[in-house]
Amino acid sequence: MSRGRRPKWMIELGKERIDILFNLAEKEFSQHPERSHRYVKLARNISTKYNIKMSMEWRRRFCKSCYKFLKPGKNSKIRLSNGKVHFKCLECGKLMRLPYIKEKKQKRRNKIESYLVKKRVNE
Amino acid sequence: MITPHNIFQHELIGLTVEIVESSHQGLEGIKGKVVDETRNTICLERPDGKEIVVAKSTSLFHFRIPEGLVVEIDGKVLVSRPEDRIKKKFRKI
Amino acid sequence: MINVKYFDFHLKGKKPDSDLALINEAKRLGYHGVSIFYSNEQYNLALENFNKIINDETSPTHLKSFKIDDFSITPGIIIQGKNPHHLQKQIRSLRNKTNILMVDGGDLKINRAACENVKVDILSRPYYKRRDCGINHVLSREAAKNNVAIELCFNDLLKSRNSLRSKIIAHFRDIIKLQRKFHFPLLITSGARTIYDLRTPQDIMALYRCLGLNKEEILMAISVSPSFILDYNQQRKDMVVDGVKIIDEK
Amino acid sequence: MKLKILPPTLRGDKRYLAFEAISQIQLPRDDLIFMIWESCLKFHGECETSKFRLWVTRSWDLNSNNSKKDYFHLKGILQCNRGDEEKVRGALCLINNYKGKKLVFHTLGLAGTIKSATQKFIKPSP
Repeated sequence: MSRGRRPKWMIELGKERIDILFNLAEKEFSQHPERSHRYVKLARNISTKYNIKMSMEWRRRFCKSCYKFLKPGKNSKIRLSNGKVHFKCLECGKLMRLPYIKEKKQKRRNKIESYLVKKRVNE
Repeated sequence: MITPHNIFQHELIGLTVEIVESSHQGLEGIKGKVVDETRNTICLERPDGKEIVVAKSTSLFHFRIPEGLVVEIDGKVLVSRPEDRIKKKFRKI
Repeated sequence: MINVKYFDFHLKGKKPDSDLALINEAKRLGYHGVSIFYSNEQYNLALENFNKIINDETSPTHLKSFKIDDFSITPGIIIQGKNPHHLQKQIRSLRNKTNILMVDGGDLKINRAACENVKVDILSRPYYKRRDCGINHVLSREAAKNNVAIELCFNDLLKSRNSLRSKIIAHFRDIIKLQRKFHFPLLITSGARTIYDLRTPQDIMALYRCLGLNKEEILMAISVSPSFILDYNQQRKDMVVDGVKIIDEK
Repeated sequence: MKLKILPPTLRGDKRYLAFEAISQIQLPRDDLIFMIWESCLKFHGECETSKFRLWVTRSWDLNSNNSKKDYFHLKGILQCNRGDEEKVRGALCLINNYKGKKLVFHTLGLAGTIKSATQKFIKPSP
Protein backbone atom coordinates (compact mmCIF):
# COMPACT_ATOMS: atom_id res chain seq x y z
CA MET A 1 0.00 0.00 0.00
CA SER A 2 1.77 3.13 -1.13
CA ARG A 3 2.10 5.47 1.81
CA GLY A 4 2.66 8.59 -0.28
CA ARG A 5 2.34 12.10 1.09
CA ARG A 6 -0.51 12.70 3.46
CA PRO A 7 -2.74 15.69 2.76
CA LYS A 8 -1.78 18.92 4.51
CA TRP A 9 -4.67 19.07 6.95
CA MET A 10 -3.81 15.58 8.21
CA ILE A 11 -0.26 16.59 9.02
CA GLU A 12 -1.47 19.75 10.81
CA LEU A 13 -3.92 17.67 12.81
CA GLY A 14 -1.16 15.19 13.68
CA LYS A 15 1.15 17.95 14.89
CA GLU A 16 -1.58 19.40 17.11
CA ARG A 17 -2.33 15.99 18.56
CA ILE A 18 1.34 15.33 19.36
CA ASP A 19 1.63 18.70 21.14
CA ILE A 20 -1.51 17.99 23.19
CA LEU A 21 -0.25 14.55 24.13
CA PHE A 22 3.15 15.77 25.29
CA ASN A 23 1.68 18.68 27.26
CA LEU A 24 -0.62 16.22 29.03
CA ALA A 25 2.30 13.87 29.64
CA GLU A 26 4.18 16.77 31.22
CA LYS A 27 1.28 17.60 33.51
CA GLU A 28 0.36 14.06 34.46
CA PHE A 29 3.91 12.86 35.18
CA SER A 30 3.94 13.66 38.87
CA GLN A 31 0.80 11.67 39.83
CA HIS A 32 0.54 9.05 37.08
CA PRO A 33 3.88 8.32 35.42
CA GLU A 34 2.60 5.28 33.53
CA ARG A 35 -0.01 7.47 31.79
CA SER A 36 2.62 9.80 30.37
CA HIS A 37 4.59 6.79 29.11
CA ARG A 38 1.39 5.70 27.36
CA TYR A 39 0.97 9.21 25.90
CA VAL A 40 4.50 9.09 24.50
CA LYS A 41 3.70 5.78 22.80
CA LEU A 42 0.53 7.27 21.26
CA ALA A 43 2.41 10.34 20.06
CA ARG A 44 5.06 8.12 18.49
CA ASN A 45 2.40 6.11 16.66
CA ILE A 46 0.99 9.28 15.13
CA SER A 47 4.37 10.64 14.13
CA THR A 48 5.43 7.38 12.48
CA LYS A 49 2.15 6.84 10.65
CA TYR A 50 1.96 10.34 9.24
CA ASN A 51 5.70 10.94 8.86
CA ILE A 52 5.68 13.96 11.15
CA LYS A 53 8.93 15.17 12.77
CA MET A 54 8.40 16.02 16.45
CA SER A 55 9.46 19.50 17.48
CA MET A 56 12.89 19.86 19.07
CA GLU A 57 11.67 20.41 22.60
CA TRP A 58 9.71 17.16 22.63
CA ARG A 59 12.27 15.02 20.87
CA ARG A 60 14.52 15.23 23.86
CA ARG A 61 11.85 14.36 26.35
CA PHE A 62 11.54 10.64 25.74
CA CYS A 63 13.93 7.73 25.66
CA LYS A 64 14.72 6.36 22.23
CA SER A 65 14.82 2.73 23.31
CA CYS A 66 12.23 2.20 26.00
CA TYR A 67 9.94 5.08 24.91
CA LYS A 68 9.43 6.33 28.44
CA PHE A 69 8.70 9.97 29.24
CA LEU A 70 11.80 11.67 30.65
CA LYS A 71 11.56 14.45 33.16
CA PRO A 72 15.00 15.96 33.90
CA GLY A 73 15.83 15.29 37.56
CA LYS A 74 13.16 12.67 38.04
CA ASN A 75 14.10 9.85 35.68
CA SER A 76 16.74 11.35 33.46
CA LYS A 77 20.16 13.00 33.82
CA ILE A 78 21.37 15.72 31.44
CA ARG A 79 25.12 16.50 31.27
CA LEU A 80 27.35 18.41 28.85
CA SER A 81 30.59 16.72 27.84
CA ASN A 82 33.05 17.50 25.01
CA GLY A 83 30.64 19.34 22.79
CA LYS A 84 27.62 17.08 23.21
CA VAL A 85 24.57 17.00 25.42
CA HIS A 86 24.17 13.64 27.21
CA PHE A 87 20.68 12.50 28.06
CA LYS A 88 20.75 9.48 30.34
CA CYS A 89 17.45 7.65 30.82
CA LEU A 90 17.42 6.23 34.35
CA GLU A 91 14.66 3.74 33.55
CA CYS A 92 16.65 1.68 31.06
CA GLY A 93 20.07 3.30 31.29
CA LYS A 94 20.26 4.38 27.61
CA LEU A 95 22.57 7.28 26.84
CA MET A 96 21.53 9.66 24.07
CA ARG A 97 24.11 12.13 22.77
CA LEU A 98 23.15 15.24 20.82
CA PRO A 99 25.68 17.81 19.49
CA TYR A 100 24.87 21.43 20.17
CA ILE A 101 27.17 23.13 17.70
CA LYS A 102 24.43 25.37 16.39
CA GLU A 103 23.86 26.75 19.87
CA LYS A 104 27.65 27.26 20.36
CA LYS A 105 27.96 29.18 17.08
CA GLN A 106 24.97 31.26 18.01
CA LYS A 107 26.65 32.08 21.35
CA ARG A 108 29.91 33.14 19.63
CA ARG A 109 28.01 35.35 17.16
CA ASN A 110 26.15 37.06 19.98
CA LYS A 111 29.43 37.68 21.85
CA ILE A 112 31.08 39.29 18.76
CA GLU A 113 28.07 41.45 18.10
CA SER A 114 27.96 42.68 21.71
CA TYR A 115 31.68 43.70 21.43
CA LEU A 116 31.04 45.54 18.17
CA VAL A 117 28.11 47.37 19.69
CA LYS A 118 30.25 48.35 22.71
CA LYS A 119 33.05 49.63 20.45
CA ARG A 120 30.65 51.74 18.39
CA VAL A 121 29.14 53.14 21.53
CA ASN A 122 32.63 54.15 22.85
CA GLU A 123 33.54 56.04 19.66
CA MET B 1 -7.54 23.82 17.24
CA ILE B 2 -10.27 21.42 18.29
CA THR B 3 -13.46 22.43 16.50
CA PRO B 4 -16.78 20.58 16.29
CA HIS B 5 -15.89 19.75 12.70
CA ASN B 6 -12.74 17.79 13.45
CA ILE B 7 -13.24 16.64 16.99
CA PHE B 8 -13.79 13.03 15.99
CA GLN B 9 -10.42 13.05 14.22
CA HIS B 10 -8.70 15.01 16.98
CA GLU B 11 -7.25 13.94 20.29
CA LEU B 12 -9.92 12.85 22.77
CA ILE B 13 -7.58 12.49 25.72
CA GLY B 14 -7.91 15.46 28.03
CA LEU B 15 -11.51 16.40 27.10
CA THR B 16 -14.27 16.16 29.69
CA VAL B 17 -16.97 13.76 28.56
CA GLU B 18 -20.40 12.65 29.75
CA ILE B 19 -22.02 9.36 28.77
CA VAL B 20 -25.60 10.11 27.75
CA GLU B 21 -26.93 6.80 26.51
CA SER B 22 -25.44 3.38 26.75
CA SER B 23 -26.58 -0.17 26.39
CA HIS B 24 -25.20 -0.67 29.92
CA GLN B 25 -27.58 1.28 32.20
CA GLY B 26 -24.99 1.67 34.96
CA LEU B 27 -22.81 3.84 32.73
CA GLU B 28 -25.43 6.44 31.90
CA GLY B 29 -24.86 9.89 33.38
CA ILE B 30 -21.19 9.34 34.27
CA LYS B 31 -18.92 12.36 33.79
CA GLY B 32 -15.14 12.41 33.65
CA LYS B 33 -11.94 13.33 31.86
CA VAL B 34 -10.71 11.06 29.09
CA VAL B 35 -7.43 9.54 30.18
CA ASP B 36 -6.66 6.77 27.77
CA GLU B 37 -7.99 5.48 24.49
CA THR B 38 -7.73 2.19 22.68
CA ARG B 39 -9.40 0.84 19.56
CA ASN B 40 -12.69 -0.08 21.21
CA THR B 41 -12.63 1.56 24.63
CA ILE B 42 -12.19 4.92 26.30
CA CYS B 43 -10.74 5.16 29.82
CA LEU B 44 -12.43 7.84 31.93
CA GLU B 45 -11.15 9.32 35.17
CA ARG B 46 -14.09 10.29 37.38
CA PRO B 47 -13.85 13.46 39.56
CA ASP B 48 -13.28 11.22 42.59
CA GLY B 49 -10.24 9.68 40.87
CA LYS B 50 -11.68 6.27 39.97
CA GLU B 51 -10.90 5.07 36.46
CA ILE B 52 -13.60 3.48 34.31
CA VAL B 53 -13.11 1.72 31.02
CA VAL B 54 -16.08 2.31 28.69
CA ALA B 55 -16.77 0.59 25.38
CA LYS B 56 -17.07 3.00 22.48
CA SER B 57 -19.49 1.29 20.13
CA THR B 58 -22.37 0.91 22.58
CA SER B 59 -22.78 4.40 23.94
CA LEU B 60 -23.37 8.02 23.11
CA PHE B 61 -20.91 10.65 24.36
CA HIS B 62 -21.17 14.39 25.07
CA PHE B 63 -17.68 15.88 24.60
CA ARG B 64 -17.05 19.36 25.95
CA ILE B 65 -14.54 21.24 23.82
CA PRO B 66 -12.11 23.68 25.49
CA GLU B 67 -14.13 26.64 24.22
CA GLY B 68 -17.20 25.29 26.00
CA LEU B 69 -19.20 23.88 23.07
CA VAL B 70 -20.75 20.46 23.64
CA VAL B 71 -20.65 17.93 20.82
CA GLU B 72 -22.69 14.72 20.87
CA ILE B 73 -20.81 11.86 19.22
CA ASP B 74 -22.06 8.38 18.60
CA GLY B 75 -19.54 5.84 19.82
CA LYS B 76 -19.62 3.94 16.54
CA VAL B 77 -17.98 6.91 14.81
CA LEU B 78 -14.94 6.67 17.10
CA VAL B 79 -14.26 2.97 16.77
CA SER B 80 -10.72 2.83 15.32
CA ARG B 81 -7.16 3.04 16.57
CA PRO B 82 -6.37 6.57 17.84
CA GLU B 83 -3.78 7.21 15.13
CA ASP B 84 -6.09 5.86 12.39
CA ARG B 85 -8.91 8.20 13.28
CA ILE B 86 -7.24 11.06 11.47
CA LYS B 87 -7.38 9.42 8.08
CA LYS B 88 -10.81 7.82 8.50
CA LYS B 89 -13.26 9.02 5.88
CA PHE B 90 -16.78 10.11 6.88
CA ARG B 91 -19.96 10.71 4.83
CA LYS B 92 -20.82 14.39 4.70
CA ILE B 93 -24.43 14.93 5.75
CA MET C 1 -52.32 2.56 20.08
CA ILE C 2 -51.21 5.31 22.40
CA ASN C 3 -50.17 8.37 20.48
CA VAL C 4 -49.62 7.02 17.01
CA LYS C 5 -49.36 9.97 14.65
CA TYR C 6 -50.47 9.49 11.06
CA PHE C 7 -48.60 11.36 8.38
CA ASP C 8 -49.52 11.78 4.76
CA PHE C 9 -46.31 12.71 3.14
CA HIS C 10 -46.95 13.44 -0.47
CA LEU C 11 -49.54 16.02 -1.45
CA LYS C 12 -49.08 17.79 -4.75
CA GLY C 13 -49.13 21.55 -4.29
CA LYS C 14 -50.45 23.81 -7.02
CA LYS C 15 -52.32 26.95 -6.14
CA PRO C 16 -52.34 28.36 -2.61
CA ASP C 17 -56.07 28.06 -2.04
CA SER C 18 -56.33 24.48 -3.30
CA ASP C 19 -53.42 23.52 -1.03
CA LEU C 20 -55.25 24.98 1.94
CA ALA C 21 -58.34 22.97 1.11
CA LEU C 22 -56.18 19.85 0.95
CA ILE C 23 -54.63 20.58 4.34
CA ASN C 24 -57.94 21.22 6.07
CA GLU C 25 -59.37 18.05 4.53
CA ALA C 26 -56.35 16.02 5.71
CA LYS C 27 -56.73 17.50 9.17
CA ARG C 28 -60.43 16.57 9.22
CA LEU C 29 -59.67 13.00 8.12
CA GLY C 30 -57.45 12.42 11.13
CA TYR C 31 -53.93 12.95 9.86
CA HIS C 32 -51.48 14.48 12.34
CA GLY C 33 -49.05 15.87 9.79
CA VAL C 34 -48.85 16.56 6.12
CA SER C 35 -46.15 17.59 3.70
CA ILE C 36 -46.86 19.33 0.44
CA PHE C 37 -44.45 19.08 -2.45
CA TYR C 38 -43.72 21.83 -4.95
CA SER C 39 -41.36 22.05 -7.83
CA ASN C 40 -38.29 24.16 -7.33
CA GLU C 41 -39.71 27.43 -8.58
CA GLN C 42 -43.02 27.39 -6.76
CA TYR C 43 -41.42 26.49 -3.46
CA ASN C 44 -40.44 30.00 -2.34
CA LEU C 45 -43.82 31.32 -3.42
CA ALA C 46 -45.56 28.66 -1.34
CA LEU C 47 -43.35 29.37 1.65
CA GLU C 48 -44.33 33.03 1.70
CA ASN C 49 -48.04 32.47 1.52
CA PHE C 50 -47.85 29.80 4.20
CA ASN C 51 -46.13 32.37 6.31
CA LYS C 52 -48.76 34.95 5.58
CA ILE C 53 -51.61 32.64 6.51
CA ILE C 54 -50.27 30.87 9.53
CA ASN C 55 -47.72 33.07 11.24
CA ASP C 56 -48.98 36.36 9.82
CA GLU C 57 -45.50 37.74 9.18
CA THR C 58 -44.41 37.67 12.82
CA SER C 59 -41.95 34.83 12.52
CA PRO C 60 -38.91 35.04 10.23
CA THR C 61 -39.46 33.71 6.74
CA HIS C 62 -36.72 31.11 6.89
CA LEU C 63 -39.00 28.95 8.99
CA LYS C 64 -39.49 25.74 7.07
CA SER C 65 -42.22 23.94 8.92
CA PHE C 66 -45.43 25.22 10.39
CA LYS C 67 -47.76 24.02 13.12
CA ILE C 68 -51.45 24.74 13.60
CA ASP C 69 -52.31 23.27 17.02
CA ASP C 70 -49.95 20.27 16.58
CA PHE C 71 -50.95 19.60 12.97
CA SER C 72 -47.56 19.94 11.29
CA ILE C 73 -47.26 21.15 7.70
CA THR C 74 -43.85 20.91 6.04
CA PRO C 75 -43.52 22.07 2.44
CA GLY C 76 -40.91 20.14 0.43
CA ILE C 77 -39.28 20.14 -2.98
CA ILE C 78 -39.61 17.41 -5.60
CA ILE C 79 -36.80 17.04 -8.12
CA GLN C 80 -36.93 15.55 -11.60
CA GLY C 81 -33.39 14.94 -12.76
CA LYS C 82 -32.55 14.37 -16.41
CA ASN C 83 -29.32 12.55 -15.66
CA PRO C 84 -27.41 11.65 -12.49
CA HIS C 85 -25.00 14.57 -12.81
CA HIS C 86 -27.82 17.09 -13.23
CA LEU C 87 -29.60 15.46 -10.29
CA GLN C 88 -26.54 15.77 -8.02
CA LYS C 89 -26.21 19.45 -8.85
CA GLN C 90 -29.86 20.10 -8.02
CA ILE C 91 -29.64 18.16 -4.76
CA ARG C 92 -26.58 20.10 -3.65
CA SER C 93 -28.23 23.41 -4.30
CA LEU C 94 -31.64 22.57 -2.86
CA ARG C 95 -30.67 20.59 0.22
CA ASN C 96 -30.51 23.42 2.72
CA LYS C 97 -33.52 25.23 1.25
CA THR C 98 -36.09 22.73 2.44
CA ASN C 99 -36.80 20.26 5.19
CA ILE C 100 -37.75 17.38 2.91
CA LEU C 101 -36.22 16.50 -0.44
CA MET C 102 -37.91 14.06 -2.78
CA VAL C 103 -36.60 12.65 -6.03
CA ASP C 104 -39.06 11.48 -8.69
CA GLY C 105 -38.05 7.97 -9.66
CA GLY C 106 -38.66 6.14 -12.91
CA ASP C 107 -35.34 6.18 -14.73
CA LEU C 108 -32.81 3.58 -13.58
CA LYS C 109 -29.91 5.99 -13.44
CA ILE C 110 -31.95 8.47 -11.41
CA ASN C 111 -33.08 5.74 -9.02
CA ARG C 112 -29.52 4.67 -8.42
CA ALA C 113 -28.18 8.21 -8.04
CA ALA C 114 -30.94 9.01 -5.55
CA CYS C 115 -30.40 5.89 -3.46
CA GLU C 116 -26.68 6.47 -3.18
CA ASN C 117 -27.02 10.07 -2.04
CA VAL C 118 -27.20 10.69 1.72
CA LYS C 119 -28.81 14.07 1.19
CA VAL C 120 -31.93 12.63 -0.47
CA ASP C 121 -34.85 11.89 1.86
CA ILE C 122 -37.39 10.14 -0.32
CA LEU C 123 -37.23 8.34 -3.65
CA SER C 124 -40.81 8.47 -4.92
CA ARG C 125 -42.31 5.86 -7.23
CA PRO C 126 -39.27 4.01 -8.60
CA TYR C 127 -41.73 1.93 -10.67
CA TYR C 128 -43.16 4.91 -12.56
CA LYS C 129 -43.62 4.02 -16.26
CA ARG C 130 -41.51 0.89 -15.86
CA ARG C 131 -42.14 -2.81 -16.43
CA ASP C 132 -40.19 -3.82 -13.32
CA CYS C 133 -40.21 -2.32 -9.86
CA GLY C 134 -37.25 -0.09 -10.51
CA ILE C 135 -35.08 -1.20 -7.60
CA ASN C 136 -33.15 -4.38 -6.94
CA HIS C 137 -31.05 -5.73 -4.12
CA VAL C 138 -28.14 -3.42 -4.92
CA LEU C 139 -30.22 -0.24 -4.75
CA SER C 140 -32.16 -1.32 -1.69
CA ARG C 141 -28.94 -2.03 0.21
CA GLU C 142 -27.75 1.48 -0.68
CA ALA C 143 -31.12 2.97 0.30
CA ALA C 144 -30.91 1.25 3.68
CA LYS C 145 -27.36 2.51 4.22
CA ASN C 146 -28.18 6.12 3.29
CA ASN C 147 -31.59 6.13 4.93
CA VAL C 148 -33.45 6.94 1.72
CA ALA C 149 -37.16 6.17 2.02
CA ILE C 150 -38.94 4.46 -0.88
CA GLU C 151 -42.45 5.77 -1.41
CA LEU C 152 -45.49 3.77 -2.52
CA CYS C 153 -47.99 6.20 -3.97
CA PHE C 154 -51.68 5.46 -3.53
CA ASN C 155 -52.55 7.78 -6.38
CA ASP C 156 -51.06 5.39 -8.92
CA LEU C 157 -53.53 2.71 -7.86
CA LEU C 158 -56.39 5.15 -8.01
CA LYS C 159 -55.73 6.39 -11.49
CA SER C 160 -54.98 3.03 -13.12
CA ARG C 161 -57.35 0.18 -14.08
CA ASN C 162 -57.30 -3.51 -14.88
CA SER C 163 -53.99 -4.95 -16.02
CA LEU C 164 -52.04 -1.73 -15.38
CA ARG C 165 -53.32 -1.59 -11.80
CA SER C 166 -52.45 -5.23 -11.13
CA LYS C 167 -48.99 -4.67 -12.61
CA ILE C 168 -48.49 -1.74 -10.22
CA ILE C 169 -49.63 -3.89 -7.31
CA ALA C 170 -47.08 -6.48 -8.41
CA HIS C 171 -44.39 -3.75 -8.25
CA PHE C 172 -45.61 -2.87 -4.75
CA ARG C 173 -45.22 -6.52 -3.74
CA ASP C 174 -41.65 -6.62 -5.08
CA ILE C 175 -40.72 -3.47 -3.15
CA ILE C 176 -42.30 -4.91 0.02
CA LYS C 177 -40.34 -8.16 -0.44
CA LEU C 178 -37.09 -6.19 -0.78
CA GLN C 179 -38.02 -4.05 2.21
CA ARG C 180 -38.46 -7.12 4.38
CA LYS C 181 -34.95 -8.26 3.48
CA PHE C 182 -33.00 -4.99 3.52
CA HIS C 183 -35.06 -2.86 5.94
CA PHE C 184 -34.88 0.44 4.09
CA PRO C 185 -37.56 2.92 5.29
CA LEU C 186 -40.87 2.48 3.48
CA LEU C 187 -43.37 5.28 3.04
CA ILE C 188 -47.08 5.05 2.22
CA THR C 189 -48.50 8.27 0.86
CA SER C 190 -51.54 9.46 -1.03
CA GLY C 191 -50.02 11.75 -3.66
CA ALA C 192 -53.31 13.59 -3.70
CA ARG C 193 -53.98 16.48 -6.07
CA THR C 194 -57.54 17.21 -5.03
CA ILE C 195 -59.56 16.46 -1.94
CA TYR C 196 -61.13 13.51 -3.76
CA ASP C 197 -57.80 11.62 -3.73
CA LEU C 198 -57.47 11.72 0.07
CA ARG C 199 -58.42 8.72 2.15
CA THR C 200 -58.51 8.27 5.92
CA PRO C 201 -55.43 6.59 7.43
CA GLN C 202 -57.45 3.55 8.55
CA ASP C 203 -58.73 2.95 4.99
CA ILE C 204 -55.24 3.13 3.56
CA MET C 205 -53.98 0.74 6.23
CA ALA C 206 -56.75 -1.72 5.37
CA LEU C 207 -55.94 -1.53 1.67
CA TYR C 208 -52.23 -2.12 2.17
CA ARG C 209 -52.90 -5.00 4.52
CA CYS C 210 -54.32 -7.02 1.66
CA LEU C 211 -51.20 -6.26 -0.37
CA GLY C 212 -49.22 -8.44 2.01
CA LEU C 213 -48.03 -5.87 4.56
CA ASN C 214 -48.67 -6.79 8.20
CA LYS C 215 -49.80 -4.34 10.86
CA GLU C 216 -46.44 -3.32 12.26
CA GLU C 217 -44.96 -2.65 8.83
CA ILE C 218 -47.84 -0.37 7.90
CA LEU C 219 -47.53 1.52 11.18
CA MET C 220 -43.83 1.89 10.46
CA ALA C 221 -44.62 3.23 7.01
CA ILE C 222 -47.32 5.66 8.01
CA SER C 223 -46.21 7.06 11.36
CA VAL C 224 -42.70 6.02 12.42
CA SER C 225 -40.55 6.63 9.36
CA PRO C 226 -42.21 9.97 8.44
CA SER C 227 -41.68 11.33 11.95
CA PHE C 228 -38.11 10.01 11.86
CA ILE C 229 -37.52 11.91 8.61
CA LEU C 230 -38.93 15.11 10.15
CA ASP C 231 -36.79 14.84 13.31
CA TYR C 232 -33.68 13.85 11.37
CA ASN C 233 -34.05 16.90 9.15
CA GLN C 234 -34.56 19.19 12.11
CA GLN C 235 -31.10 18.29 13.38
CA ARG C 236 -29.58 18.18 9.90
CA LYS C 237 -28.24 21.71 10.04
CA ASP C 238 -26.11 21.13 13.13
CA MET C 239 -25.06 17.60 12.15
CA VAL C 240 -21.41 17.70 11.18
CA VAL C 241 -21.05 14.11 10.08
CA ASP C 242 -23.29 11.08 10.27
CA GLY C 243 -23.02 10.54 14.02
CA VAL C 244 -21.77 13.88 15.29
CA LYS C 245 -24.09 16.66 16.41
CA ILE C 246 -23.42 20.05 17.96
CA ILE C 247 -25.56 20.79 21.00
CA ASP C 248 -25.94 24.42 22.09
CA GLU C 249 -24.05 24.33 25.34
CA LYS C 250 -26.18 24.47 28.43
CA MET D 1 -28.33 0.50 -18.29
CA LYS D 2 -30.09 -2.59 -16.96
CA LEU D 3 -30.65 -3.48 -13.35
CA LYS D 4 -28.73 -6.53 -12.13
CA ILE D 5 -31.20 -9.40 -11.71
CA LEU D 6 -32.10 -10.42 -8.17
CA PRO D 7 -30.10 -13.17 -6.45
CA PRO D 8 -31.72 -16.63 -6.74
CA THR D 9 -32.87 -16.53 -3.11
CA LEU D 10 -34.93 -13.38 -3.77
CA ARG D 11 -36.01 -14.20 -7.29
CA GLY D 12 -39.60 -15.59 -7.37
CA ASP D 13 -39.82 -19.22 -8.47
CA LYS D 14 -41.75 -20.01 -11.64
CA ARG D 15 -43.87 -22.73 -13.19
CA TYR D 16 -44.50 -23.10 -16.94
CA LEU D 17 -48.01 -23.98 -18.06
CA ALA D 18 -48.30 -25.45 -21.57
CA PHE D 19 -51.67 -24.71 -23.16
CA GLU D 20 -53.35 -25.13 -26.53
CA ALA D 21 -55.95 -22.80 -27.99
CA ILE D 22 -58.52 -23.71 -30.62
CA SER D 23 -60.22 -20.65 -32.07
CA GLN D 24 -62.16 -19.52 -35.13
CA ILE D 25 -59.91 -16.55 -35.81
CA GLN D 26 -56.17 -16.03 -36.08
CA LEU D 27 -54.72 -15.25 -32.64
CA PRO D 28 -51.63 -12.99 -32.68
CA ARG D 29 -49.54 -12.74 -29.57
CA ASP D 30 -50.89 -9.55 -28.09
CA ASP D 31 -54.51 -10.71 -28.46
CA LEU D 32 -53.51 -13.86 -26.59
CA ILE D 33 -51.97 -11.77 -23.81
CA PHE D 34 -54.99 -9.46 -23.63
CA MET D 35 -57.37 -12.42 -23.32
CA ILE D 36 -55.46 -14.23 -20.59
CA TRP D 37 -55.07 -11.05 -18.52
CA GLU D 38 -58.77 -10.18 -19.05
CA SER D 39 -60.02 -13.54 -17.85
CA CYS D 40 -57.72 -13.57 -14.83
CA LEU D 41 -58.68 -10.01 -13.90
CA LYS D 42 -62.40 -10.70 -14.23
CA PHE D 43 -62.24 -13.95 -12.33
CA HIS D 44 -59.64 -13.17 -9.61
CA GLY D 45 -59.51 -9.40 -9.61
CA GLU D 46 -56.51 -7.09 -9.68
CA CYS D 47 -55.08 -7.93 -6.29
CA GLU D 48 -54.82 -11.67 -6.98
CA THR D 49 -53.58 -11.40 -10.54
CA SER D 50 -50.74 -9.21 -9.32
CA LYS D 51 -49.47 -12.29 -7.45
CA PHE D 52 -49.42 -14.55 -10.51
CA ARG D 53 -46.64 -12.79 -12.48
CA LEU D 54 -48.19 -13.95 -15.76
CA TRP D 55 -45.98 -13.91 -18.88
CA VAL D 56 -46.71 -15.53 -22.22
CA THR D 57 -43.33 -16.95 -23.17
CA ARG D 58 -43.93 -18.37 -26.67
CA SER D 59 -46.75 -19.51 -28.88
CA TRP D 60 -46.57 -21.86 -31.84
CA ASP D 61 -48.99 -21.84 -34.80
CA LEU D 62 -49.98 -25.38 -35.81
CA ASN D 63 -52.44 -24.88 -38.63
CA SER D 64 -50.06 -24.71 -41.59
CA ASN D 65 -51.06 -28.19 -42.93
CA ASN D 66 -54.80 -28.26 -42.26
CA SER D 67 -55.65 -24.85 -43.76
CA LYS D 68 -58.97 -26.17 -45.09
CA LYS D 69 -60.28 -26.73 -41.60
CA ASP D 70 -62.36 -23.91 -40.15
CA TYR D 71 -60.51 -23.62 -36.85
CA PHE D 72 -57.07 -22.39 -35.94
CA HIS D 73 -54.89 -24.52 -33.70
CA LEU D 74 -52.30 -22.86 -31.46
CA LYS D 75 -50.01 -24.02 -28.67
CA GLY D 76 -48.14 -21.85 -26.21
CA ILE D 77 -46.37 -21.60 -22.90
CA LEU D 78 -47.49 -19.37 -20.05
CA GLN D 79 -45.19 -18.57 -17.14
CA CYS D 80 -46.78 -18.10 -13.74
CA ASN D 81 -45.83 -17.98 -10.11
CA ARG D 82 -45.31 -21.30 -8.35
CA GLY D 83 -48.18 -22.07 -6.00
CA ASP D 84 -50.76 -20.17 -8.04
CA GLU D 85 -50.99 -22.58 -10.99
CA GLU D 86 -54.48 -23.82 -10.03
CA LYS D 87 -55.83 -20.27 -9.98
CA VAL D 88 -54.34 -19.53 -13.40
CA ARG D 89 -55.62 -22.83 -14.81
CA GLY D 90 -59.07 -22.05 -13.45
CA ALA D 91 -59.08 -18.62 -15.05
CA LEU D 92 -57.82 -20.02 -18.37
CA CYS D 93 -60.64 -22.49 -18.76
CA LEU D 94 -63.24 -19.78 -18.37
CA ILE D 95 -62.35 -18.17 -21.67
CA ASN D 96 -65.00 -18.86 -24.30
CA ASN D 97 -65.16 -16.07 -26.84
CA TYR D 98 -63.14 -13.17 -28.15
CA LYS D 99 -64.56 -10.48 -30.46
CA GLY D 100 -67.65 -12.61 -31.01
CA LYS D 101 -65.69 -15.63 -32.20
CA LYS D 102 -65.68 -18.92 -30.29
CA LEU D 103 -62.50 -19.99 -28.56
CA VAL D 104 -61.33 -22.64 -26.14
CA PHE D 105 -58.22 -23.07 -23.99
CA HIS D 106 -56.90 -26.45 -22.80
CA THR D 107 -53.93 -26.61 -20.46
CA LEU D 108 -51.74 -29.50 -21.55
CA GLY D 109 -49.64 -29.65 -18.43
CA LEU D 110 -47.26 -28.04 -16.02
CA ALA D 111 -43.47 -28.04 -16.04
CA GLY D 112 -40.65 -26.50 -14.13
CA THR D 113 -38.60 -25.31 -17.11
CA ILE D 114 -39.41 -24.07 -20.58
CA LYS D 115 -37.40 -26.89 -22.16
CA SER D 116 -39.23 -29.68 -20.37
CA ALA D 117 -42.59 -27.99 -21.06
CA THR D 118 -41.90 -27.87 -24.83
CA GLN D 119 -40.57 -31.40 -24.97
CA LYS D 120 -43.31 -32.97 -22.91
CA PHE D 121 -46.33 -31.18 -24.30
CA ILE D 122 -45.64 -29.12 -27.37
CA LYS D 123 -43.12 -30.93 -29.56
CA PRO D 124 -42.89 -34.55 -28.29
CA SER D 125 -39.43 -35.46 -29.53
CA PRO D 126 -39.46 -38.84 -31.34
